[in-house]
Amino acid sequence: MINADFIVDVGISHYLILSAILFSLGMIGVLLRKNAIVMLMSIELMLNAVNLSFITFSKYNSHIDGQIMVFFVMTIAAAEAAVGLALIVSIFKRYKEVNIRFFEHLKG
Amino acid sequence: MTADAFLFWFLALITIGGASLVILMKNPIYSALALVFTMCGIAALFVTLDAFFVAGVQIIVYAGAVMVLFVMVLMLFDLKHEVEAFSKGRITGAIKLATAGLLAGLVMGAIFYSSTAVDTVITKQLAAASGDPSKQLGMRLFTQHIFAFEALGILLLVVAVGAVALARSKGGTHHDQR
Amino acid sequence: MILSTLIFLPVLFAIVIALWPQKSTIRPIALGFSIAHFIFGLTLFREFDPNIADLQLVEKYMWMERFGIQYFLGIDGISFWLIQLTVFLAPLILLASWKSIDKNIRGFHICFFILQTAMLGTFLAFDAILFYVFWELSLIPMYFMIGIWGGARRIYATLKFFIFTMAGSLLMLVAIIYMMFLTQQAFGTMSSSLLDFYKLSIPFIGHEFFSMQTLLFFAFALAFAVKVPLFPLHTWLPDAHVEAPTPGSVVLAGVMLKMGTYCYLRWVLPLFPEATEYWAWIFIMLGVIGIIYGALVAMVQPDIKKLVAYSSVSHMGYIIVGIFVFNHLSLQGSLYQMLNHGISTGALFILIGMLYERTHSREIKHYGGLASALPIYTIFFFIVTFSSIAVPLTNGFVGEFLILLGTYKAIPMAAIFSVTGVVLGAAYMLWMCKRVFFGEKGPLVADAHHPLVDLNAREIVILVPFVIMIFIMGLFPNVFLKWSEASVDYLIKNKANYELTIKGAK
Amino acid sequence: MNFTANMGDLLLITPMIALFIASLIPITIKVLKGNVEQKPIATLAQALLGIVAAAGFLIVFGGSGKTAFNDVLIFDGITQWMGLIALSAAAGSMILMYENPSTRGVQFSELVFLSLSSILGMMILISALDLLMIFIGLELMSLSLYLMIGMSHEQRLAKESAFKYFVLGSFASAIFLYGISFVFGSSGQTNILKLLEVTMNLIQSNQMFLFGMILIVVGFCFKVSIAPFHAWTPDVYQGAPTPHTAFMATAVKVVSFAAFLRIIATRPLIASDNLFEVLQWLAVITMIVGNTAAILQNNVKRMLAYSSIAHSGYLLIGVITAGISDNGTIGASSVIFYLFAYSLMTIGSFALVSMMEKTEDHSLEVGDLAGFAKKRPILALSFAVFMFSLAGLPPSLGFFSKFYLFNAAIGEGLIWLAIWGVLNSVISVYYYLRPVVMMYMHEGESDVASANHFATAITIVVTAILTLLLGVVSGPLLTLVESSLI
Amino acid sequence: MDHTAIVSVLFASPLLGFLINGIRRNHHSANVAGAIGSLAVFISFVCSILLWIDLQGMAPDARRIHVVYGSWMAIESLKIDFGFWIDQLSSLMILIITGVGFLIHLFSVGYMSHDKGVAKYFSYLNFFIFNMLVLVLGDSLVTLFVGWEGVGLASYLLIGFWFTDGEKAAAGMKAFIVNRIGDAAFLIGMFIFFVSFGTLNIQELNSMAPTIMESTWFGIVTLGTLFLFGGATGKSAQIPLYIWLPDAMAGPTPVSALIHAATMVTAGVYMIVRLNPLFIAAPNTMMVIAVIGALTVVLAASIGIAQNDIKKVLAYSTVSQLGYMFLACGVGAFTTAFFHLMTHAFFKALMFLGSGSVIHGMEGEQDIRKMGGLKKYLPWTHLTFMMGWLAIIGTPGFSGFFSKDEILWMSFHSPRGHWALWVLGVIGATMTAFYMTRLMCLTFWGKSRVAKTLHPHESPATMLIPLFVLAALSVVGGYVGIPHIISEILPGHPANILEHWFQPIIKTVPGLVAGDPAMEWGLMGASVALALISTILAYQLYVKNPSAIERFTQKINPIYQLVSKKYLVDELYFGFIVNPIVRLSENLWAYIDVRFIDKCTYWAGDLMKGSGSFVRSLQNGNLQTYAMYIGIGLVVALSLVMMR
Repeated sequence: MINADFIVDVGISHYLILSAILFSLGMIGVLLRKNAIVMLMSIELMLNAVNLSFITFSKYNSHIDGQIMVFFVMTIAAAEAAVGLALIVSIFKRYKEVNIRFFEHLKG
Repeated sequence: MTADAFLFWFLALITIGGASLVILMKNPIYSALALVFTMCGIAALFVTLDAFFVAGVQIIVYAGAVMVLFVMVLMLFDLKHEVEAFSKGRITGAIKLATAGLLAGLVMGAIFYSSTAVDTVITKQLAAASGDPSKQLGMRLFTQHIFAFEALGILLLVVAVGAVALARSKGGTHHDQR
Repeated sequence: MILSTLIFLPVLFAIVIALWPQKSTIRPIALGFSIAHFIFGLTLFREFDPNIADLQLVEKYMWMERFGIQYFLGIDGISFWLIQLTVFLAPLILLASWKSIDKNIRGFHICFFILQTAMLGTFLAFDAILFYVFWELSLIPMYFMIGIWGGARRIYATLKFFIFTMAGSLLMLVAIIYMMFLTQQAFGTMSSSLLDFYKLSIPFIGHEFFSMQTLLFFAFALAFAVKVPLFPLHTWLPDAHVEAPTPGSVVLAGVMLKMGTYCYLRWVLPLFPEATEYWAWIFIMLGVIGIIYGALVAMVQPDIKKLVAYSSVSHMGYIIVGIFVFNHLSLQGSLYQMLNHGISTGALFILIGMLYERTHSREIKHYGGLASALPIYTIFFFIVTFSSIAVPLTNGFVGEFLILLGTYKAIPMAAIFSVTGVVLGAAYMLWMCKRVFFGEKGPLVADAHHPLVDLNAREIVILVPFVIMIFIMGLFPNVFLKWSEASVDYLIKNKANYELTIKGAK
Repeated sequence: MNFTANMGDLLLITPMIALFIASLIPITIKVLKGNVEQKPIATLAQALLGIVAAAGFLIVFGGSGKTAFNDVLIFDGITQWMGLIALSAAAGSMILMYENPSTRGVQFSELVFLSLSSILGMMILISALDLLMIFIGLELMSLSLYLMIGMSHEQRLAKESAFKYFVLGSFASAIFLYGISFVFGSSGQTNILKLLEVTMNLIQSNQMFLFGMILIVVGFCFKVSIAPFHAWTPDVYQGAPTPHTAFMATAVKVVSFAAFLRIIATRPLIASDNLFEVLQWLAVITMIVGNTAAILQNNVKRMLAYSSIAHSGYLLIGVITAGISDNGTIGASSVIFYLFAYSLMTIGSFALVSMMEKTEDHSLEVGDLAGFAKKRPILALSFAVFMFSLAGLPPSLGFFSKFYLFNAAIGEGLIWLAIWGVLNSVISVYYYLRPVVMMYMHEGESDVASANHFATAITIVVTAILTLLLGVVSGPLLTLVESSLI
Repeated sequence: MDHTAIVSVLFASPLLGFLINGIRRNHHSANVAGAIGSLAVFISFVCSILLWIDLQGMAPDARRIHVVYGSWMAIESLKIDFGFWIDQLSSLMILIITGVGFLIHLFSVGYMSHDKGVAKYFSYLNFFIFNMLVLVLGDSLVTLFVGWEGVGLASYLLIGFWFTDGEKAAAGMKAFIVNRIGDAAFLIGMFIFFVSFGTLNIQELNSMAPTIMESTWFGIVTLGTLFLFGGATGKSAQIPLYIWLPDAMAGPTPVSALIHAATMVTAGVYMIVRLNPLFIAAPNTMMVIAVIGALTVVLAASIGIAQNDIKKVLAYSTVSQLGYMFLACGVGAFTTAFFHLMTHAFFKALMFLGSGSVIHGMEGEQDIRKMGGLKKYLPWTHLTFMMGWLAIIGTPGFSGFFSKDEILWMSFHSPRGHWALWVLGVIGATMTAFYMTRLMCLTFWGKSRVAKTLHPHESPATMLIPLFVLAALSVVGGYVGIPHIISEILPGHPANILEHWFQPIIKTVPGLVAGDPAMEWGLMGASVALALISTILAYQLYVKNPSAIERFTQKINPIYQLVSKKYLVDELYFGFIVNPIVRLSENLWAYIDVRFIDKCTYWAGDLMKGSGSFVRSLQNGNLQTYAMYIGIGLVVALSLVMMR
């Protein structure tokens, strides 16, 4: 699989695989990092991976809608980040802590 | 190796490296910085995909605004005492890694299996409409997607008002509001 | 409109009672209502024609057009007496509750009347969904009756009762829906009318369990088996009876158990003739086991009420055997036994309730020598006991005799095993009577501080109708059997493709 | 492609416009009054007025089957009915917000603004015909919700639940978006109508498209809390202020199911047998998870949360039915009806929970209900009606809605799902009866909170009466729903 | 008066007596209650006589009165009427019942005069008479069964009359339950006949009885009659169900006389005689009946030897005598069986009443070891009791002699008989003579062992009159059925009236031929001689030489103990049947109900709760775990869909 052609002929698959890897890395971040802020960053990472995938498809479909999607996604991602950070700030004020290990009062 | 290919591999390296650092760095500030790298890399990748406008927005919105917000908050908290970065549990950790890995694997599998189909899609499509992609984007945005655009505006309004309200709420940053 | 009125009058009563301003007059008002209801029920004797097997006094309106669900009521010989039983017991039950229910009287009467509606509806509904609604509705007031006015372990008992019976009947809902689609296939329009169900011919492959008719058969049969209750699904019954207040026990034993056996006759046998025939042995076997098992276990119960509860298992076993043997004698016997059981077990529960009101104990070992302390009570108790153990010239004998005779006709071994129930029945009842009424005075009876008071006028008024019915039904069974004769005859003769016609609709 | 916003389109979106305007009124007044709250009752009235107006517009203009704004929005039967259900549920929840200790008073205008924005998001979601619009609607609804929960006067659990909801919600959004990207990539479309034309081929031949669809489905499964994507539900429902829980359990669930239905009911998807098989198993697992976990709960809200998960399982049966039937109307109408019934019962139940919360951080345990029937017979009876109805006992609305759902499922041959459904109903009886047992069969001194809860009480009684009586006359209602879907 | 009216009065008067005494039981004096009760039975007696006279006036083949009050049950082919059938057999039977019944009522007036519940007592007795009449007159097996159970019920009530004594109540219960076992068999017998013959009417059954013999064991008639006989063993206290009768002596003594000696216990015999054509058609059944009868004779007689309670002795004697009746039935001598039934009714009622008089005089003492020499105190009782004694031991010329001798002869001579049956019968007769003499000796003769404080006194006239009447009947009652060979040597050759009377309705066993008179005389002589020897032996042992018997019992103590403890049959029954059933029931309850079925439901509940707590443990509050579930769900769903 890994051969010269694979390295030289960069095509849609490469971009998609890259985006998949980024998405998975983001997912790992969400799953494993304890710091709530880093978790938010990981989510941003996942959204970026999605953006990359959109742009790739947009390019190969020659369809501008992909870019429009990305435009929207970015905006919403920014909004999400704002909301998330606002929440984290208010939580930090209450708990003095952003380690999600301490947010386990609701369970069972 | 063509320049395109080289550029791709180089940027791929940066983004994957940056992303890895985001999730590996113990100090959240470093993570944030790594994320900035990743985002810039992705913006560059956008450029390789001829999406110049979006690439610009990516830099401005993400690497600029959003990351600044993150760093601001991090600075605000001034967290020093975080000793462990990762949640405990070997088994769950392994499962989590395996899950993410499997997901990536599945995506790759799907991509490989459907590469022919993707190719047909690509060939089938007409060449991009001539003209400035940014203009084209703008046209599309304000005709086809005008409603979405308006909705997005409302969303931003909501987030703005909401974030303020949250901050002023009980337990928020302004205790005096009680 | 007579049937609708019969069914929904109690709801009206319940509403009136809910809004009645004075708490003190609720009891007499409710009693008056129930007597009025009973008298209204008597009009059926005029309106109902016992000489034809048709469905009578039909009320049929489209309820939900989309699914062909109708508001469809009717009465025939099979349900006739059960209706009468239901309305007959009501005033007696309310009288019996006069002293034993001492909290939340309003709520109790509301529950009671809604229960009446549900039970009557179950007996009269001829539309599957309407039937199911009434069938399940009957659980709720009973649940409250046991749970609010019951004994110490009432919550356990009431939950057990509720979950057992509900678990049984839910598969029936699936089966009903499935049959509605079968009607759609067969007749083009969906319908949940029982008469349309009767017209279906559901494919049956004997040796395959997973054939359509067999599965539908079991889905229905299970629901009713829990209610009856058939061994081994009976364990809710003793608990429910022991914890239920007297009126609850009487309704439960008197009418609610009959819903199960009635529905076998109304829903299972005519709908799934082949499956019934093929699988009847299971039910006959379980019925026989129930007869013997119920009697044996009843024998060793330390609690009088539990003893009577297990005796119900035994008695209901006879009814099941009679139904699944499926010949004329046994079916008539089963119908008769349903009434008998309603009356004699109902009376037993009322009697036990009266005793409990006096001593607050149902432990057999606390008693002894009661006969000399409460002579009138003893006389009534013994008359009812003899009815329960089927001494000739009481009602119990006629039912058991007909069932056993019919059973012997079809399956001699089943009858021979069932007959042991006759012996064991005498054994557990008389042994209990011996320990409670005879011998040395037990601790509760001899208690000088609380001398026992014999029955008062109210209690005698409650019991006399039971005793009268016991003897009337024992001496003149023909009077009763006549009303169900045509329907049973028709059912037997047309068992392969049973269809009911509506009177006057030919 | 060439687009101009014409009057017709604007008429169609009048409900949204009404909501938007209504959402701005209280907050504007607050701003104009110099950051001073007007009387909460006025705020509530303005909000309810907006909702009523939206409902009115929806009745008048919606339901015609017309599309708007170049086919990104559609106003058909699903939109209309689901919209009405969501709006009424939201109105009910807002009445609760008005009187609940953790939401009333300070910042009520902001809360109303956010709620109405959330409802606006819902309106977009149910009428969206474009994956992008679905996403935006979803985000608008969710972001408002996160903020609403975060604003609760209760400081500990509400913040935690808001954060959990936020992180998991964003996580699911990312997955959802990823799915959209694949669908877009393999078909070149995001519009559902246009997707329909190509789906049949793609789903057979193109793994990527199927992949994308699964990711989208998973995104929805998260929103409607299908196991194993349900884990947020109990925590968030418990931690959030009760009115918000009611809001989430009813309105949010209704609109999420509406959008889910729209996606699934694009029949070509059945070309993938496996997808439907997986969905069926998800339904079964969800029912089991919801019901078994609910048995052990002592917190009423948490119990209701698990029960809500279980109901999602039942609803998924209906959604699957709609997906595989030749005309999806039977399944869809049964889902709509079920959602209607479920919303009614749930609003009522949460209203009672809300009434019994003495302070903002008081959480209601089942044991706290002991002896309630003696103190408040009518409220207790209403709650019992809700419980029996949720358990699916006739003659309540809950029974009939379950009947329609199972009827539809059996009609499409999904008998085994129906059997699972009824078996789970048995399990559910156990925990639904526990509060009833407590209220009626235990001695106790429980009572509603002393504060004035008039509006909430009215809500409870009205929903209880409707729950009890609507079932019996629900036949024509269902026919009406069904006829509007064709 | 037409027959319906007479029959109505016949039934109505004991029923009314029952109701009046029952309802007004607290408002009567003892004498009024006794008068009402006795009068009621007397009226019935008069009616019986009237009916009998009416029958006399009819042609011998048409002597039947059928009274139908209406239909009881009529379903499909099952048609049961409230119909009553009076013919030679039943008319005679009701004469015995009402006649002896009346005497016993009369006796009771005196005997029960001191009891509080005397009105209740008389109401029960009347209830019994009513049911007995139903039993006897019923024209179908079901009607017969009504009476059959009714008398059992009355017996239950009367045995447990003094219910404050737990043992007495237990005895009543035992009687009813043991009877119920028989009744269950009876029911099955009925079912068999109904299913094969389509009717339960006795006359129809008799007329349908096959003329050919059924030689198999599993023929319809054989099985049916065997089950009916099973019913009879319960009611008439035969092996294996005789155990209730000795306990039944717990009731008042007149009750023992009426129910447990004269009438109810003979119902089984009556039923077999009634259905004689059916039984004749089943030789195997008859063989079983004969064998069981003969065995019961010996077994009960042997137990009787070692009993010390005056009533127990009489009770075992009753069982033994009933055995004779069944022996007679079994060998096809139905007339003789009925003859013995009648004579037994007289002398056993007499002896029970006599014992009642003794107990009355001894103020409740029943142990014969504490009596002796009562002749002095109770002369009239002694005299009448002696008549009974002479009759039961078969003194020639007394009633018992005729009937018993006929049975023994038939058991030897009949084609269904066997010499072994005769031997058993004779052994029984010998033992009877022994224990009856022993009873006489210990009670009336010899030295007095009465406690010093006790002053035995003779009974009042109301009690003595019945004794006289019954004594007279015991003496002369046998002359209605004088055997042929005896009548030949008697002056005037009196005919066997009974045989003649029954001739139209009682069939004879096919193959019965006239016997050899010499043989008959020889056997008769042998049995009488043996009885005489044992009488003398008993007299010697118990009056002349009491120490010898003590030494003798010492020597064979284990056997003596065994016999005096009734061969431990009760213990065996309890040990091997009753207790195991009770234990089984307890285990069924404990294991099947509580530990299995309930446990299963709990398991189901626990399964639910277990899976619930599993789900709860998954819900650990950590949002990353939740995200992991989403990831896992996603991956699994993807894999399932993609990897097909």
